Amino acid sequence: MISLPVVLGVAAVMFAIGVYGVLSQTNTVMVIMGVELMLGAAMLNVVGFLRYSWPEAASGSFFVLVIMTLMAVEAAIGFALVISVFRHRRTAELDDLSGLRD
Amino acid sequence: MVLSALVRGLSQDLRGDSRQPSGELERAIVVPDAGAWLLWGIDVTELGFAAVPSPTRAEALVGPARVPEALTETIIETWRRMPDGARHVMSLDGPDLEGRPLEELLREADERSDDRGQPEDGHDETEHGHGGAADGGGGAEHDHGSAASAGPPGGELGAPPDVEALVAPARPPAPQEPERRDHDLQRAGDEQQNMMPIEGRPSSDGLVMEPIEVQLGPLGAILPGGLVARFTLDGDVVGDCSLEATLSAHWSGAEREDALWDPLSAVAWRLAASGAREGRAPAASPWAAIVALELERALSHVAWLRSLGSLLGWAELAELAHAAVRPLLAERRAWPVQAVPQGPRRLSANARPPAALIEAKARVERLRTLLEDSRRLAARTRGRGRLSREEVEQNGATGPIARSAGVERDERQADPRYTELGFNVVTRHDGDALARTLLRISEAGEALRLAEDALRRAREDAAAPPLDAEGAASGATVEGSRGPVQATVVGRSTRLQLEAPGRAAALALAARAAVEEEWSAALVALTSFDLSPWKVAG
Amino acid sequence: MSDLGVALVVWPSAAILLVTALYVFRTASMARAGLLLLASLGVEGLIFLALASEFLGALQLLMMSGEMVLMVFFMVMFMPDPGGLMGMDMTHDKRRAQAFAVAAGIALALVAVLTDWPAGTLNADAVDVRAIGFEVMGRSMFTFLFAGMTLMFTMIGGTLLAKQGGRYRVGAPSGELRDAGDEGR
Amino acid sequence: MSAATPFAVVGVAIVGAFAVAWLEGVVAGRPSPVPVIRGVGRTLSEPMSAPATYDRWLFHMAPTLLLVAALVALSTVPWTPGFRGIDTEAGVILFAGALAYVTPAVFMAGWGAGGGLAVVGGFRFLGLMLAYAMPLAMVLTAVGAPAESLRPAAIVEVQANVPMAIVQPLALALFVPSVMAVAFIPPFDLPQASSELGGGAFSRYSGLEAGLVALSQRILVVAVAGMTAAVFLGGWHGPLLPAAVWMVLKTAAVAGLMLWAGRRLPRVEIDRLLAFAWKVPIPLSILAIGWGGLVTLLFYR
Repeated sequence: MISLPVVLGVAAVMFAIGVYGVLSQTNTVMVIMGVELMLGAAMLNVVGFLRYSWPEAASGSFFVLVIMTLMAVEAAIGFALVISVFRHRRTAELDDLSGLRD
Repeated sequence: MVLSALVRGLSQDLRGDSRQPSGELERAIVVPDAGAWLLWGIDVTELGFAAVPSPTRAEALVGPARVPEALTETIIETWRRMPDGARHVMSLDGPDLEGRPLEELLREADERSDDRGQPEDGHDETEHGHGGAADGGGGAEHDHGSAASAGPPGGELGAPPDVEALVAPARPPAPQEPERRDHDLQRAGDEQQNMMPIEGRPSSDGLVMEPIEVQLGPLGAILPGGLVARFTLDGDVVGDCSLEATLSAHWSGAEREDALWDPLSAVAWRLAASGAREGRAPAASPWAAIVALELERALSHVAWLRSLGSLLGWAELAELAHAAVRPLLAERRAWPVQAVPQGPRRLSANARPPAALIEAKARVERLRTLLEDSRRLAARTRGRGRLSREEVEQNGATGPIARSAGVERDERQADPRYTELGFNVVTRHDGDALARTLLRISEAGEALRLAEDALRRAREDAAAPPLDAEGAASGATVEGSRGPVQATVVGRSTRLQLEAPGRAAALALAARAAVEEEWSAALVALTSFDLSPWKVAG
Repeated sequence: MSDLGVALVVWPSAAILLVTALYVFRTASMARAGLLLLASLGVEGLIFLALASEFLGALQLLMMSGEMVLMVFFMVMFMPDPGGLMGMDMTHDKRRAQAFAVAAGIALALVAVLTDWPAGTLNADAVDVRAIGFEVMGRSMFTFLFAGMTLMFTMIGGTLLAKQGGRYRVGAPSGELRDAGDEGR
Repeated sequence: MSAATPFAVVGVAIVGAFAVAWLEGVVAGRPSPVPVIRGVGRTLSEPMSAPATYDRWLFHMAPTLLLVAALVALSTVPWTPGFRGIDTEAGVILFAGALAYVTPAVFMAGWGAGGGLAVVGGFRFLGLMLAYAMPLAMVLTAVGAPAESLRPAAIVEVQANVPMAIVQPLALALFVPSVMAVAFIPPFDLPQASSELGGGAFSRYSGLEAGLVALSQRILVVAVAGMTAAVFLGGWHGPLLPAAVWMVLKTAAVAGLMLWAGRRLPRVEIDRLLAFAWKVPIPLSILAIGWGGLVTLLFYR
C-alpha cells in the first residue's frame, strides 16, 4: 500500500507548507515554525528512504538524529536572538526589524 | 535534608498521633472564613463542614447572624451561584456584628435570581489581551479542613477541580456564557485596543509583557475573609498589589456605639475599653484578664499557622496546627469573651484543672521544634517580604511584624503583672516571613506559659501588684495578637475612641512586600503579615 | 508491521499531519499555532514508528513535544496578540508566497513520483536500536560528537543571550538592570 | 504484545487509579475507601457546565490528551513476564515521550481556561518541565545501559540478582523527584496548586471533565510508580511470592512513599526550584550516565 513515492509526496507537501509559512508570516517566531516544518519534511524523506531503499543503512536513522539536533539548535538560537531583539525594540515583527543600523 | 526529614517523619506519622474527624464533611462556603470562626471559638470542621471557596460545588453557606455590610454583595452573588439544593446554616453564638441579617440577604438573592430568569444578554468581555484577566477572586481553596476535607477524589491530591474563581462584586459575568467567538473563523477586527508593539514597564528581566489583573477575596481566597487584594501580574511576577480591609464592626449591643473594633482580637479590645473606663487595672481579677488575653494570642497565632500550612501545601504543618488548635478551643470556650475581664464566675468555685492547657502547650512546643530548625520551612519563607528595622520604625509598624525585625516594643513590658510572671519580649532580627513565623510560634508557646502561671495565681486569688496609675489620662493600651490596641475616653462622656496603631502600616508594608515577587512568594509574604480584614480607625 | 498495518497507520497520520501543518499558518491564536505544529510533528513521530524503528518514532515524540511547548511559550511572550482575539492579519504578500510554495511542492512531488527509487528489500534486520548504537559509536562518532557539542553550546549561548538578569530576584544582578530596557541601547 | 494488551492496560489503569485514590486517604490518615467512592460519585454527578473559557478547543481537548498520555505511559510498564504491556524495543523512550505530552495538556487546560491564575498555573508547569526533563531522560538511558537495551522488560531481566536501585542509587535519587514532577504529585503540584492558584489550570473543569482530569492524574501516578518499581526495584523478581504480587507490592510501596512525601514537604517554588535544578540535578544526571556506563563495563559484560 504505502510505497516510497507516497511518503516522499507527503514530505513534499509538508515542505511546501513550510515554505509558505516562512515566506508569508511577518513574525520571527512563526518563521522559525515554518523552518521546523521544512526540517520535519526532510526527516520524513530520510525515513522513507530508510524504510524502502536502504533498510540496513544505520547511518540513515543516525542522520535523522542529526536533523533533530539541528531543529533543536535552530529553534534555541532563534529564540535567544528574538529575546535580545525584543528587549530593545519591544517587537518581533520582521517588517520593523529590517534595518540593522537603527 | 529531604531524606532525614522523611525518615524522622515516618516514625512520627506511623504512630498516627494526628487524628482528624474521619466522617464525611459537607462542603460549605464559610463567611467570613474558617480562621475567623476559629477565633470565635468554633471549629467549622467539627461542625461537619469543609471550607471550600467555589460556590458551584458548595452544599451549604455558614455565616454569622448579622453579616458585615462589605460582604453583602459578594454573599448575594455567591448564594446565587450555589446549587439549588444548598442550605444555609446560621451560626448563633458568633460575635454580634453590625450589618444585615443573613436570612434577609439570602432571600433577596433568591428574589434577584428569580426575576432575572433568563441569562443576561450583553455581558462585558471578561477575557482580553494576553492572559485574560481573571474574573474575580482567585478562589483559592481555603483548605483549612485540608486535613479533613474528603471532597472529590481530586480533593486530596491537591487537584480539587471543584474550585472556580469567585466573582468580585465589580464585574459579575453571567453563568451561561454566550457562544464563544471562534478564533480563526471570525477574522473581523475587534474593538479592542490595537497593541503594536506592547507598551508597558519592563519587568526585572527587561521584557515587557501584558499585565494580568487578578483579585483575591473578599470571600474564598487564601487571605482572611473580607480582605481584598488586587494584583497586576507581569507574567507570573507581581507587578503591583493593593490591599484593602473592607470589614468594620461596631460594638453592637453595648451602649457605646461608636467604637470600631476587631472581632478577631475581641479580648484585647474589651480589656482596653474596660481599662480606659475604670482607670488602669480592671478591679475584679487582673490574673483572669491575663489568662484570657494570652489564650487569645496563642489561638490567633496557631490558627494563622494553620492557614500558612495550607497555603504552603504542607499537609503535615496544617495537621499539627489543627491538632494544637483543638485543646486551645476547648480552653478558649472556658473563657468566653463576654466574661472578660472578670473571668468566668465559676473559676474560683471549682478550680478547673488546666488539662487542655497542658496538652495545648505540649503540642505548640512540638510545632515549635518542628519549625525551629526546619529547612523545609526556610526554603519557602526565607527572604520573603523582608523588612529592615528602619523601615518598620519609619512606618510605625507594631506587634509581631515589628518584633520580628528587631524592634523591642511590647506593651506588656510596662505591666508589673507581666514582669511578675517573668515575661520577656521575644524578638528576631531578619524581618522576613521566616522570622515572623518563628516569632509567632514562640510567642504562642510563651503565651500559654504565661496563661498557665496566671491561671494558677488567679485560682489562689493571689494579690496582683498594683498598677502604677501614672496618670495615663483616660486611656489604656493592651498588646493584642496583631499589635497594641488603644482605648481613650472622649471628653467627659462615656464615648470611647479605639485605635490600633500600626494596623494601616501593616497593610502598606504587606502590599509593598508582595511586589516584584513570584506569585506564590508574594502570597507567602502577604500571609506572613497576618493581616486583619477588619479596619479599625476611621 | 504488516503492510496493511503500515497503511492503516500512515494514511490517517499523513492526512492529520498536512491539515494541522496548514492550519498552523492560518490560525490567528499563537497558542493554537504552536500546538497545531506540535500535533503535526507528533503525528509524524507515529509515521516513523510505523515505517522505520520504534527508537526514531519514540524519540521524535519526545523531542517534538518539549520543543513545541517551549515554542508556544516564546510565542505567547513575543506576539503582540497571542490570544488571536484581534484577528490581526499577520502575513505579508501572501499571494507570491502561495505561488512559490505551490510551485516548489509540485516540483518535489514530481521528482518523488517520477524517478524509480532503488527498491531495497525490507528484510528482518531492519534498523534497530543496536544498529544505531553501533553506528553512533562507529563510523559517525565524529558527527555525533559535533552535534552534541553544538547542542551544549546552544544551550549555554541561548541562556546567556536571553538571561541578561533573571526574571526573579534569584538571578538578577544588581540594580543596573532596571534601565536596560528604557534607554534601548 | 497480544491483542488483549490494550484492554489489560485499561483495566490496570482503572483499578490502579482507584487504588491510588484510596492510598491518598490512607496516607492522610483516613483509611476507609468510602469517601473515595462517594467523591467519585459526586464529581461525576455534577452537571458539566460550560464555563467562560478563553479558547474552547484547547480547553476541552486537554483532559483527553492528558488521559491518552497517561494511558500510553502506563502501557509501557512491564508488569509480569506474561503481561509486559506494549513491549517495544525503545519502550523506555516511549515512556518518556508519553510523559512529555502531559506538559502541553496542562498548558492547554490553563491557557484554555483563560482566567489569570489558570494561565499562570499552565505556565508554571511549563517552567517546571525545564527542571525535570533532562534528569528524567538521561536517567532512563543510564538505567538502560546495563541491560544493553531500552526495552523495559529487558531492564527488569537484568536485575535478576541485584535491583538497579543498589547498582545506580544516584539514578534513583534523580528519577523519583523528576517523575513526581511529571505527574505533578505534591510537593510538585504547581499547575493546580489548590491553595495558591485556586485550582490553577484545572479550576474551570466540572463534572465528567473534572473526573477525567483526576482519573488521568492517578493513572500517571500508577504508571510512574510502576516504571520506578520495574526499572529500579527489580520488577517482578522476588524470592517467594509470584511475579504479579511482587510487582503490585513494589508499585504500591513506591506510590505510597511518593504520596506520603508529598504531605511532609511544602510545595516547591518555581523560581528557587529552577535555580536549584540547573545547578545540581542536571549536572548530576550527566554523572549518572557516566556511572551507568562504568557499571555496565565492570559488572554486566
